[in-house]
Amino acid sequence: MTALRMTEPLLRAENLTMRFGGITAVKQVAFAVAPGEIVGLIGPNGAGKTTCFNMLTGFYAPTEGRVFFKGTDITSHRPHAIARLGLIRSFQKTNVMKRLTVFENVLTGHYMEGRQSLLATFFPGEKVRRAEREARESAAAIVETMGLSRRMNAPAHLLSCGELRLLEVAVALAAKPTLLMLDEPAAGLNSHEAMLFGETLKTLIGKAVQSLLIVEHNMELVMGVCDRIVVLNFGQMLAEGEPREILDNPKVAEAYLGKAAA
Amino acid sequence: MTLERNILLALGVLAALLPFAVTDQYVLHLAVMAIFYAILANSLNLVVGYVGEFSLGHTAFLGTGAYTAALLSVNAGWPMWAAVPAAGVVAALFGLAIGAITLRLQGPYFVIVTLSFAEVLRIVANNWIGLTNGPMGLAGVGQGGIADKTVFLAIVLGLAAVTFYLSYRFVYSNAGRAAVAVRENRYVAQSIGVNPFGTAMQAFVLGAFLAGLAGGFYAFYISFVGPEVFRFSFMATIIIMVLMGGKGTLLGPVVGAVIVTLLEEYLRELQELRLSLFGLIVMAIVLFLPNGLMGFVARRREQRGDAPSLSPAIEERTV
Amino acid sequence: MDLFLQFLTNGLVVGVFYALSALGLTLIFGLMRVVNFAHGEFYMLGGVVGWFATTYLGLDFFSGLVLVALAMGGFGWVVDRFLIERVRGQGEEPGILLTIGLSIFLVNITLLAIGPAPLKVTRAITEGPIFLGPVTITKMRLLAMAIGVTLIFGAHAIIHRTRLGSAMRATFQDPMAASLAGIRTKQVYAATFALGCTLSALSGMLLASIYSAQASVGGLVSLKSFVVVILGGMGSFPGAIAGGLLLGVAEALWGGYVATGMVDIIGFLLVILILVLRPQGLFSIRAERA
Amino acid sequence: MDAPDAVAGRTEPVLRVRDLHVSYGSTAALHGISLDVHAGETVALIGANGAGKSTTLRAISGLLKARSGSIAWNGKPIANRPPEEIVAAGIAHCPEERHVWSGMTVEENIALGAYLCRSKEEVRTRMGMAFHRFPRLRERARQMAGTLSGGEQQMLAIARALMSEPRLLMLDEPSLGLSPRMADEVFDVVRAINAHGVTVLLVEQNIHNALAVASRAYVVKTGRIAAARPAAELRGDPELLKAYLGG
Amino acid sequence: QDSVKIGLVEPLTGSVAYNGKSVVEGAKLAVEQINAKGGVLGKPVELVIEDGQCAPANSVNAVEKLVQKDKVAVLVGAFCSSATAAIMPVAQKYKIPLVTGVSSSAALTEQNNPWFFRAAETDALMAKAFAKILANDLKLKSVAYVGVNDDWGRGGVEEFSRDLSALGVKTALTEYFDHGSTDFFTLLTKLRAAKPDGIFVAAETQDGSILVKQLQEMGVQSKVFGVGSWATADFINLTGDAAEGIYAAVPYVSSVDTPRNQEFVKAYEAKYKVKPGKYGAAGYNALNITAQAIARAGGTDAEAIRTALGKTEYKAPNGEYRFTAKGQAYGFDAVLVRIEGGTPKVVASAPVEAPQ
Ligand SMILES: Nc1ncnc2c1ncn2[C@@H]1O[C@H](COP(=O)(O)OP(=O)(O)OP(=O)(O)O)[C@@H](O)[C@H]1O
Ligand SMILES: Nc1ncnc2c1ncn2[C@@H]1O[C@H](COP(=O)(O)OP(=O)(O)OP(=O)(O)O)[C@@H](O)[C@H]1O
Ligand SMILES: [Mg+2]
Ligand SMILES: [Mg+2]
Repeated sequence: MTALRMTEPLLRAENLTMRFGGITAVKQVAFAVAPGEIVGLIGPNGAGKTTCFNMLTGFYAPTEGRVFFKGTDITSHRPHAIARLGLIRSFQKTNVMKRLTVFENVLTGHYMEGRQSLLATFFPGEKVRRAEREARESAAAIVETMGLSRRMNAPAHLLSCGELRLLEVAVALAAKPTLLMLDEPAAGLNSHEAMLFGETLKTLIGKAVQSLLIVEHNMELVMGVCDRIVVLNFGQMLAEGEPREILDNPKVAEAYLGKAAA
Repeated sequence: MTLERNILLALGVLAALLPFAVTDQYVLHLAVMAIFYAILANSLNLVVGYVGEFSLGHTAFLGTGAYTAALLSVNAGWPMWAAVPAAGVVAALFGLAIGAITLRLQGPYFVIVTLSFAEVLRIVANNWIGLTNGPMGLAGVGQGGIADKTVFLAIVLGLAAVTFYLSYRFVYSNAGRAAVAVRENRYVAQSIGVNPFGTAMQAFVLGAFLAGLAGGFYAFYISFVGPEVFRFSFMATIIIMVLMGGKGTLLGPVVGAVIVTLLEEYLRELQELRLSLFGLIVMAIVLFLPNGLMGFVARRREQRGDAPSLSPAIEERTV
Repeated sequence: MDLFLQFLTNGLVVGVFYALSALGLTLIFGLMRVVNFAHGEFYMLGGVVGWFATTYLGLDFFSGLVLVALAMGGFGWVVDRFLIERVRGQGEEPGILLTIGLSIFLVNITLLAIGPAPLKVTRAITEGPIFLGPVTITKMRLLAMAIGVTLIFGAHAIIHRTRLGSAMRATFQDPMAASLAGIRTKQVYAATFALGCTLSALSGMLLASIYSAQASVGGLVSLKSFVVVILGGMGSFPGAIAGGLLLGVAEALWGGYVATGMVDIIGFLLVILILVLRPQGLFSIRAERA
Repeated sequence: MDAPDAVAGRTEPVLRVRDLHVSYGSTAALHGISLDVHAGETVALIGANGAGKSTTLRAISGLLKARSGSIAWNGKPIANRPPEEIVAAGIAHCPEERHVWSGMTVEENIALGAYLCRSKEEVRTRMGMAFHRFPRLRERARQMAGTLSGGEQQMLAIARALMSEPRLLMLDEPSLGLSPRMADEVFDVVRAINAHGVTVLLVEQNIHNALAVASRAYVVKTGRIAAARPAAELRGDPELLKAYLGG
Repeated sequence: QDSVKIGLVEPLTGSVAYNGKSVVEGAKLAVEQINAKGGVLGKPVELVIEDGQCAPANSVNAVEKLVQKDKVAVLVGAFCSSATAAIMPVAQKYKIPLVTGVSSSAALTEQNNPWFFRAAETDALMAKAFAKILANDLKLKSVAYVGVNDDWGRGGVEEFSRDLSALGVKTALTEYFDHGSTDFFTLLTKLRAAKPDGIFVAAETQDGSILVKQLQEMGVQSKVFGVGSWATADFINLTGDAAEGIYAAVPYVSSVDTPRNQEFVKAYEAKYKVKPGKYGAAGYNALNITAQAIARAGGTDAEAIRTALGKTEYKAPNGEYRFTAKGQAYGFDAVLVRIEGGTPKVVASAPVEAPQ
C-alpha cells in the first residue's frame, strides 16, 4: 500500500469547490487515486459525490481547485477530451442508448479506438475494416464478461433496471478506460447480485482497467472491494482511510451509517 | 445494412433503365424530380435522423447551392459540371458557419434558429438586388446547354450515387455510430469520448454539401432561381418526405421522396381538392405509421422474428 | 423625437399584438412541447369564424368573440383527442408531421369553403384616431391591446395560480408521475390544447377586425409566433410578452430608421443573436444535470 | 399457484390480485401473479432483477393494462382503471426511478402530491408533515427538483407519494440511492405510517431491511410468485433466500 | 382529338390564389363563350387548369404535365413573373406558344424567346400613359412611393417615379413592404413626416386595402393613387370609406362605358355575381387571344399558332390588342379611375402605346 502511494497518482483532485448560487455543494475536497487502486467515495445523500464526479470528468467546471490526470491538468477540459485521456465514467441516473441493442451499445462504446479521418470514413482502407472487425469481437467479449450475452440483441429499452446498470458498465469498459469511475453501479441490484458484481469488479483491476473510483451506498460492496475510502459530508472531506478505519470512525457512523454501525 | 444497400442499388439500376423503357418526357421529368428530392431528403435525414436535431433551415443550403450555381452560370458562364460541385462546396461552407452557431443549441431552440437562418437568407436574396436580382430572380441558368431529359436523368442519378455512397459510408462508420450516440444520449456519448459538437458538425456539413449539390442541379434543371428556394413550403415538402419514409434510415427518405413526388402529381387530377387531400394523407400516415413506412417495415420484420436491422422501433409508450 | 415616440408606440402596439398572436403557441409549443405548425391556421380560423359570426349570423363583435372561443375550444379538444393523443410520447417528429398535415388541410379546406378573398370582420367600436400629443393611435388598437393584455395575464394566472395550471405543468414534465398523483392527464392535455387553440383563435378574430381575415395568413403568423416564443423562452408568459414587445419595437425602429423593405429580417436576426448569447432564450431556467 | 393465506383467521384482504398477466407490447412480463394484502399489513415483494416486481406494482396502480386476471381493492375490481381513479380510491404508488417533476420546485412537487385534496388548509398541514419527516427537503424547498442529488430526489418522491394520504402505499425500491442511515430513516417512516394504519406493499432490493419491516413476503421469479412466507421465516433462512433470489 | 386543349397555369393555393382565381374565372368565361359559338377549328376548346402556386418548380411540373400528358396546343399563364420566367424555357424547348395575361416584369420580353407573348401592360407602359395626367391634373409637387417588395411592386415604383420625376415631381420617400404585412403604421409614420402631396402605392387588394385603411387611421390627408386591382368591389368593400377619393391606374375597369365592355361585364356578372376586375379581364383576354390565334392558324401546329399570335388584332372589352415583335401587347386602353361613392369612376383613359 505504501509503495503505491509513493508513485505519482493516476488522478489527483486539489481543493475542489463547487458552488451553485448560494449552495456550496463541494468545498475544498482533495484526494487521489493511485494506479492499481480501488477507491470508494461515500457520504450521505447530497454530500457532493456526484458533483465531484461531474467536476472530475468535465461536466461541471469547478468554482475553485484543480484536477490532474496522469500528471496533466485537466481542470475544465471538455468531457469528451477527458474521456479520450482514459478517464471514463458512468452516471447515477441510468444513461444508455435506449433504442440500440445491447451489442450496439457496447460497440458504440468502442468509438475512441475506431476514430479516423473523414477521408478514411468515406474511403475505408484495410486498416479501418480491421479495426471495425476487432471492435465487433471485443464488444461481444465484453457483453459476455458482464453476463449479458442472453440479452445481446435485445434493444436496451427492454432491459430491467438491474440489467441496465450492467450494460452501463459494459459500455464504459468498451471505451478501454485507464481509470473507471462508477456512480452507484449496484443501485437496484439485490445483495446477492451486488456481491457477484463486486467480484466482477475486482477481476477487472489490472486487466481491463488500472484503477477504479466508486460511489456506492451498498456498504457490503464498498467494504468488500475498496482498498481505500474517502468520505464526504456536506461537501467536505470527513475522513479518509482503509475500510476498517472508516467503519470504526465514529463521525462516519454518525453521519452516514446510522444504526447499521451500531 | 447490406439489405439497405442492395435495395438502393436496385433502385438506382431501375432508374437508369427508365429512359430505355419510356419515352414520355413527363414521366422522365417526374423521375428526375423524384431523384432530386431523394437527394435532398437524404441530406436532411443526415441531420434529422442521425444528429437527432430537427432542422427547419435546410433550404438554406439548397438555396445557397442553387444561387451559387445560378450566379456562376449566368455571370461567369460556368458549365454545369463545374458549377454544381462548386454549389456543393459553397453550401458546405455555409453549413460550417451556420453549424458553428446552431449546433450549440438543442431541441426547439435548434429548430427555430435553423429556420431563422433560412429566412434571413431568403430576405437577403430578396433584397440584395445587385447580386441576386432580388425578387426578379435569376433566369436562364445554363441556357443553351443541355436540353435532353435523359441527360438530366443521368446527371441526377450520378449525383444520387455520390450522395448515397457518402451517406452510406458515413452512417455505417464509427463516425456515424458516434452521431447516433449523440442523438440517443448526449451524456453517454461524451463519456465515451465523442465530441458531440464535432460529430454533429460532420453530419451537418455533409448534409449541407449534399443539399448544395441538389440545389446546383435544381438551378440548371429548372433554369430559374428566385428567393422562393429558401421558402418554408419547400422545407415542408422535404420534411414530409423524410418523416413519411422514416427518418434514421437511408432507404426511408428515398421512399418518401418518390411517394410524395408522385402523390403531388397524381393528385392534380383532383383539382381544388388536391391539397386538402394531401394534408389528410399526411395526417393519416402519421396516425397509422408513426415511424414512417420504413418503421412499419422494420416492425413487421421484428414481429416475424427477423433481426431488427432497418430502424429501431419505438416502444416507450407505456411507462 | 416626435417621430421616435410614434415609432415606439407603433412598436409597442404591434408588440402586444405579436405576444397576443403567439399566446396559443406559448401554451401548445412552449409548455406542451408540441411543435404546432397549425398555429397560424388556428389563428386564421378565428378570423374566419369571426367573420362568419359577425357577417352571416349578424352577431355583434363580442358575441362573435364568445362564439369563436367556444367553437375553437371544441375544435382544439377534438384535434387533441383524435389526432395529437395518438402520437403523444413518440418524440416531436410525428407531431411536427401531423401538424404540418393539419395545417395544409385546414388552409385548403378553408380556401374551398370561403375562397381566397380577404374578409372583413365587423369592429367592436366605431374606429377613429386618437391624438396623444405627437402620437397617433386608434381606438380599436387600444381596445385590442387591452383585451390582449387581459388575455395574456389571464393565461398566466391560469398556469401559475390554479390547480389546473399546476396539473398542466406536472403533466408535461412527467405524465406518468402526474397520473400517479391523480391528475387526469388525457383531460389535461386536451384542455391545454383547447385553451391554446382558443387563444390563437381569439387573437385571430381580434386582429382580423383591425386588419382582415384571409385563408392564407397562417404561415406568416406561425413564423412570427415561433420567433416570439423562442425569444421569450419556451412556455413563459412574461417571456412571450417581452419577446413580442422586443420584436415589435425592433421592427418599428428598424423600419423607421433603416428600411421597411426587410423588417422581417430583424426578428430572425434577434433570434440568432439572443440564442448565441443565451441559449435558453430570455426567460427560462434550466433544471437538468448530468 | 393460488395465494396461500399465510395469515389465517384474518378478514378479507383489502387488495386481492388473482392470476395477473401483463405484457409490454408483445413480450409477456407477468405470467399469472396472485397475492393478497390485508388491512394494516406491510407486505414485501422480493425477487431477482427483471423478475416482474415493478411490473406488478404498475399494473395495480393502473399504469399498465392487465392482459387477464383480476385486481380487487376492498372488494371492488380495479384492474384496467386509469391511474387517477386508483389514486382517488386510496392507493399511492411511488415509482421506480423517482420521476420527480424536474422543472418544478421541491415545494411544488410536494404540494402536487396532494392534488386530489381540495382543501388548501389540509395540504399545508400535510406539507408540514412532509418537511418534518425529511428536513433535508425543507432546506431545498425552493430548489428545482431536477438539480437535487439522487438521494434527495428519492426522498422527494417518497414524500410526494405520502401527500395523498393513501390507505395503501406501494413503494418501489424506496431505499434506492439512499445512504445507509437515510435508508434506515425511510424504513422508520414506513413503520410509523404503518403504525397509523396505512397498509404498505413494498418492493425492495435491500432484503435485510425489507424483511425487517414487513410481516410477510412474496418472492417473485420470472413473472410468477415462487413463494409466500412470513418475513421472519425468510430472515432466518439465508440459504432459502439465496435460492429464490439467485436469478 | 376531339377538342382543342389550352393549358392554364395559375396560383390556386397560397397567398396569391385570390388573384389567380380571378384569372381562371375570366378564362373560363371566355372558353364558355367560344364554345357556345362552336369552338375553334370546329371543335370545342378544353381548358386544362393547373395550380402552379406561383413557385418556379411547381409551375415547371405543371407545364411538363400539360405538355406531355395533356398535349395542350398553347400554354397560358403562370401569373408571377418568377414562375413565368421559369416556364418560358420549357415552352421554348417544347416549342409551345406561351401567353401570359398578367406577368409584368419588363425582363420577360427581353429574353428573345420567340414563343412568349405578353397580353398585359408593363409598369413602364402604365407609367408612360399616366404620368403626365397625374402630375398635371392632380397638381402634385412631391410624391411618396410605396410598393410591395416583389418584382411587380418594385417595377411599378421605379417606373412611375422615373416618369414623374422627369416631369418635375419630387420624390418625398420610397419604401417597400413585404407581401402579407399587416401593420403599416411605421411606414406611414415616416410617410406622414415626409409630407407628400401624393402617395403612389403599388399593392394588390389584400395589402392595398389594409394600407389605405391605415392611411386614414393615421390621419394622412394626401392624395392616394396606385396600381393594382383596386377598382374592384372587393377592394372597396374591404377598405370601406377609406377608399373614397383614391385614384387607381388600371388596365381594366368594369365601369368603362363601351358596348363591348358592357357585354363582357353582363356576362361575367351573370356567371360569377361580381363585376370583373383587372385579373378577370386578363384571363378573359388571354384566352380569347389564344383561341383566335388557333382559329387563324387553322390547326394546332405550334409554329402556325405562334405566327398567328404575332398577327393578333383582338378587340377586347378594353380596346384592341396587338403584339410587338418581342411579343409585348399594346394598343389596348388603360384607365385612371377615382373611387366615388363606392364605385370607380373613369377619370381618364389612354391607349397603351408600343414601347420603343
Ligand atoms: N445545479 C444545481 N443547483 C443547485 N444545487 C445543486 C445543483 N446540483 C447539485 N446541487 C446540490 O448539491 C448537493 C450535492 O449534490 P450531489 O448530487 O453531488 O450529491 P451526492 O453526494 O451525489 O448525493 P446522492 O448520494 O444523494 O446522490 C445537493 O444537495 C444538491 O441539491
Ligand atoms: N418498459 C418496458 N418495456 C418492455 N419490457 C419491459 C419494460 N419494463 C420492464 N420490462 C421487462 O419486464 C420484465 C420485468 O421487469 P420489472 O421492471 O418488473 O422487473 P423488476 O422485478 O422490477 O426488476 P428490477 O429489480 O431490475 O427493477 C423484465 O424482463 C423487463 O425486461
Ligand atoms: Mg449522487
Ligand atoms: Mg423494478
